[in-house]
Amino acid sequence: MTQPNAHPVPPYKPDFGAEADRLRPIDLPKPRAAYKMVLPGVMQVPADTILAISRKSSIWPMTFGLACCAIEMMGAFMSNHDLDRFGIVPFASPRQSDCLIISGTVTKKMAPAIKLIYEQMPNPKYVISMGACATNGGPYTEYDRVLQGVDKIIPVDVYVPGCPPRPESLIDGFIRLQEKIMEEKRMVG
Amino acid sequence: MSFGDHIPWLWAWVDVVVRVVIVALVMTLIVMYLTYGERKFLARLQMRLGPMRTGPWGLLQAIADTFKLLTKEDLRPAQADRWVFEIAPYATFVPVLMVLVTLPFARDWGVRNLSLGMFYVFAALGLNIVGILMAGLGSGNKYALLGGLRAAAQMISYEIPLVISLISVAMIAQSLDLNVITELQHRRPFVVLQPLGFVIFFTAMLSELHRAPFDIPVAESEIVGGFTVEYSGIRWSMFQLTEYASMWAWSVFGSVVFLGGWEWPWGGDVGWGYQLFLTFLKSFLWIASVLWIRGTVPRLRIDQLMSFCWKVLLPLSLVQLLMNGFIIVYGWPQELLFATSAVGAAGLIGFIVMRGLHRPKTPSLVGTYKQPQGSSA
Amino acid sequence: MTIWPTEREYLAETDAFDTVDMTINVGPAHPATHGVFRMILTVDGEMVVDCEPVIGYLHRGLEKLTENADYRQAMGWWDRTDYLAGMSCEMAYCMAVEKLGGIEVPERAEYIRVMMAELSRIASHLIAVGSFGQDVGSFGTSFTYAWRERERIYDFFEEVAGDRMFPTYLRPGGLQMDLPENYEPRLRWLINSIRQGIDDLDGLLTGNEIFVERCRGLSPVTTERAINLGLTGPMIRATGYRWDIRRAVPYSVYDQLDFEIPIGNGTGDVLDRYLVRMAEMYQSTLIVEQCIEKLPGGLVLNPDLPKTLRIDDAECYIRTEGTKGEYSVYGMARGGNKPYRMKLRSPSFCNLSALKELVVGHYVADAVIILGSLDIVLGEVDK
Amino acid sequence: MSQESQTPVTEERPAEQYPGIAALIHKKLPAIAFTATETKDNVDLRIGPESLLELARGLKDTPGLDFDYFNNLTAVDMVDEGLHAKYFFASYRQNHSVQVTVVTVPGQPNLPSLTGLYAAANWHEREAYEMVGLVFDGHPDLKNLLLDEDLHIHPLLKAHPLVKAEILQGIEDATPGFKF
Repeated sequence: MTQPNAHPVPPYKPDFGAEADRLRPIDLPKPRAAYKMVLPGVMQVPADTILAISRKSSIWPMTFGLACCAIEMMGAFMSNHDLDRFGIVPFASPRQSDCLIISGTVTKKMAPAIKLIYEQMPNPKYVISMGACATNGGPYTEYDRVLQGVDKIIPVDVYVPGCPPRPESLIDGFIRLQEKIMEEKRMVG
Repeated sequence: MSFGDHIPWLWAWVDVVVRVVIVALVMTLIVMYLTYGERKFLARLQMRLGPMRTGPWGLLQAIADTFKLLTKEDLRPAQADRWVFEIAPYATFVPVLMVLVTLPFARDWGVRNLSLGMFYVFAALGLNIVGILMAGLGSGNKYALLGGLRAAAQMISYEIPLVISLISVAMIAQSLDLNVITELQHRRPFVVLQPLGFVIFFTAMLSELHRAPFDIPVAESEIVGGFTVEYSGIRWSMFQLTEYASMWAWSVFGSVVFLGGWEWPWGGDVGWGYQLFLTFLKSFLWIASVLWIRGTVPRLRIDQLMSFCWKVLLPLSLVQLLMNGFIIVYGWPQELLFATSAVGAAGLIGFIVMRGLHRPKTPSLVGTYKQPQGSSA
Repeated sequence: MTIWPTEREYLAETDAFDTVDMTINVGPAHPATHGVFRMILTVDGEMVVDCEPVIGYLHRGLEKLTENADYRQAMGWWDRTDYLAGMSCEMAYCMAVEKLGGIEVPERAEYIRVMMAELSRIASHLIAVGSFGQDVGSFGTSFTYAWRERERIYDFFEEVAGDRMFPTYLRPGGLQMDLPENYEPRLRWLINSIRQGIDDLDGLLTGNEIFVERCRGLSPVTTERAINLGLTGPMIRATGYRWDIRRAVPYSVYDQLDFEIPIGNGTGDVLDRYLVRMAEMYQSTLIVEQCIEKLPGGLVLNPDLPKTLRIDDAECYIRTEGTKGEYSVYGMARGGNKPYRMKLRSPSFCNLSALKELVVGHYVADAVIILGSLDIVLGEVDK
Repeated sequence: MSQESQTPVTEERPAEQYPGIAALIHKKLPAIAFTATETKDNVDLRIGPESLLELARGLKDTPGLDFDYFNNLTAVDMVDEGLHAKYFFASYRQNHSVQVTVVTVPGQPNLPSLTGLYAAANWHEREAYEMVGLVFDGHPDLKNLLLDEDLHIHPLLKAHPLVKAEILQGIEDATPGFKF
């Protein structure tokens, strides 16, 4: 019924539409705390320490699972590796959470949504890029629909290796984030 | 005899201010440790440890949360209209603080004892719907709109059985003054006389707090945060403060009206220390049961919730009111009060338990397996 | 205007009370959508009028990558499709490659594969039931109960195969390594603790009147409509039709095992799907026990496997009963060590395509529960 | 599949040319011409796009066959022979299944849509449309399913290139974005 190559196959011209400008990276606005402007310098240091300790011990991540790493993230919240011990409670709305765990593969269709969520979060905010997919595309590095790493669109604080990383390594990531908060206590308002 | 009359008028003002400050401090302390207590209690329900790392056994967790929320960036969404959005948290919080004025913690330990104490409590707690609606409609977010409307529908419709069940208690005590009601429960708490009233009050109070089975305005899994979805930092913590403060205020009010407050087991003749202990013990037991229910019971759908209120709670509370009227007017013995009310309570709880008893099962576990060709289409 | 209009006539004549339908975006980052799935609900008040599912947020190019990788390399992508039950996907892919290449699998490997697939089925159903309880509103308690058992299954996987979620324990032609010697006491203890976990969940959810009341009568589906929509797995068994690929088209060693196919009470509503999943978990524990007794000795990997697998001109279609439904793999090879085309018929993809019909006409709260009862996994839906 | 060019099938082709289920189908639907071959585990019928709708309706409605289950649709890019669409129908009552390969001419990838017969076919066809470029006439809303709306690429074509694995992060050479 079909004569081979009677009709030449039309050459394949991919057209990517308006995707390039949807994936612009976000530049971080410089936060400025009220008490930094009001209190004299000598009283700012203890205030920084107290606030950093309180910020460190109550990180509220957002319940936002992308792929297989989300299952390990849930595992970290459950009874065997309880993240609640560190005061880490998952919150559903970006307004109330101050840490965004990118747990899974970031595709180019999902990237604008992640940018939007990151912008909606109030300011002293942190990003944990969990798993190889979020860090640099993981096992899917050769497919062009997958964003090779979430740090191409939002600034990332802690990278957790593993595919999927064990709950213990996620907890280690949180501890590393807590140390980072203590180090940065002077800069972040 | 209210306890403010013998002081000249200047001192009365100072006295009130001091009492209000004490009550406010006690409330803040209790609310902070309620957030911590709830997380610990729910963690225990779910076989895990609650916050442990901030302070010994996580005791400083509440303080850490508060400080962190204080220093969050103050976000206000562009499409939210400014003043309604900013005043909403305070509009929900003020009624709760107003209620604390009349609650008697011990014989003379309330801020001011009003002769219309119970009526004042209804009025004040009816106000926080206004704040929730302002939050829902003001924050310009579809989820918040849905949450706000759901909250309004639920809280208004559940207030009626709540008020009627409290009126039936007031009929027995023949007065609306909370102190008088508590003193009358010297020998028997009113829960013995009015078990049905207690059950209706507890259910309606749960929906006033929008917790446990009635938490559709703040439904986590459906409309992300209900009316609190757009709030962040200090404003959101005001909503949390309101929620826990009203939970504590309701539990103290409930224990005063139904469980005898500071009076019931010999509270009258022992000193005020024992009375304070009684009030706090009963309110914390009440809160523990509310948290327990929150941990286990799933959420009702909005139409089930409405039909449960209008078709079950309201008629029962009206029947309760009628029976009280007959018994008190004709002067029948008090035991009859207990009998009729117990029948009502048994009917309501039995109706729910019976439906839960016959567990749905898949029929196929019993049957033997048949090959697909032979199986019915 | 009629003189004494009834309420319906009045509304029909005046458009004073016409309400505009509001569209709600249950967005890609929503706790109820189990991953990155977006539903655009058109809502009239609380009633869902129209629902348009949007998928593709996790499209990672499984088939394109498989076409450019060796037969054995593609294992890593294939068990990340249904990331709640890694081993049952590996089993389907390995069977496809073995069928294409005509590779024999020793009997012992078949039994161990069935054992691992059934344990992954239990683990996946535990998550399905646990997160379903959370969708209905029990604030995480049902989830932690389910997760306690799942952690124990993870521990067993870790002992046997090396990794918790994606052990790549299976190879085309058998297994990577044999079971450890004293695996049996631990496996029997695991089976008992799973049964204890199922009873706890049963008590927590099925015994709960509000849970049963909310799930009864939601989105009932008749068998004919389910077949036409392409629903498989617990969805079609809930409609009361006893259909399971492990029985209808027996593969591996399922024909030598004796187990029961639970079906729902015939209405096909959300409650039946939940009950079928609970019963299936129990059946899987029976299967694993039979596997322990019938486990033959011998090798675990086909000894004469070539270094690089070269298959020329073959086509196959493997139908297996995955955890969510019929997990089938179409394979085509045209020479060389790379498959020409491997297509996954993913059950979540087909069940999800029927979402619009299941959800319209219910409340917003029910739309979330119906989506939860479909038990979709986004890695499988978006391939 | 056998590669020799297909001569138009005539009625009097001997019976053994229809292995297994194909014989039953040919007996029930004599009007439709197809060539049946045996794949690893089920029978494959090769037809042109013009007789697909008729065959599908016949498979679904004739009492003896009742293939009421649309199992799967695989779109394969045979580079020089055009795009092939492989349908899989199964029957719940008779518990048998068949594979139908529709061979499209390289220039026009048009196929009739089966959404009228099977509701399940909707998403399968949309996915085949966006992955390989098969156009299904009569499909209610044929637009991208897994890719963005404004993307007009067909990833599963053999011509679509794979991206070279980029070892360097964007950070070293200070290019925040990335090149397509």
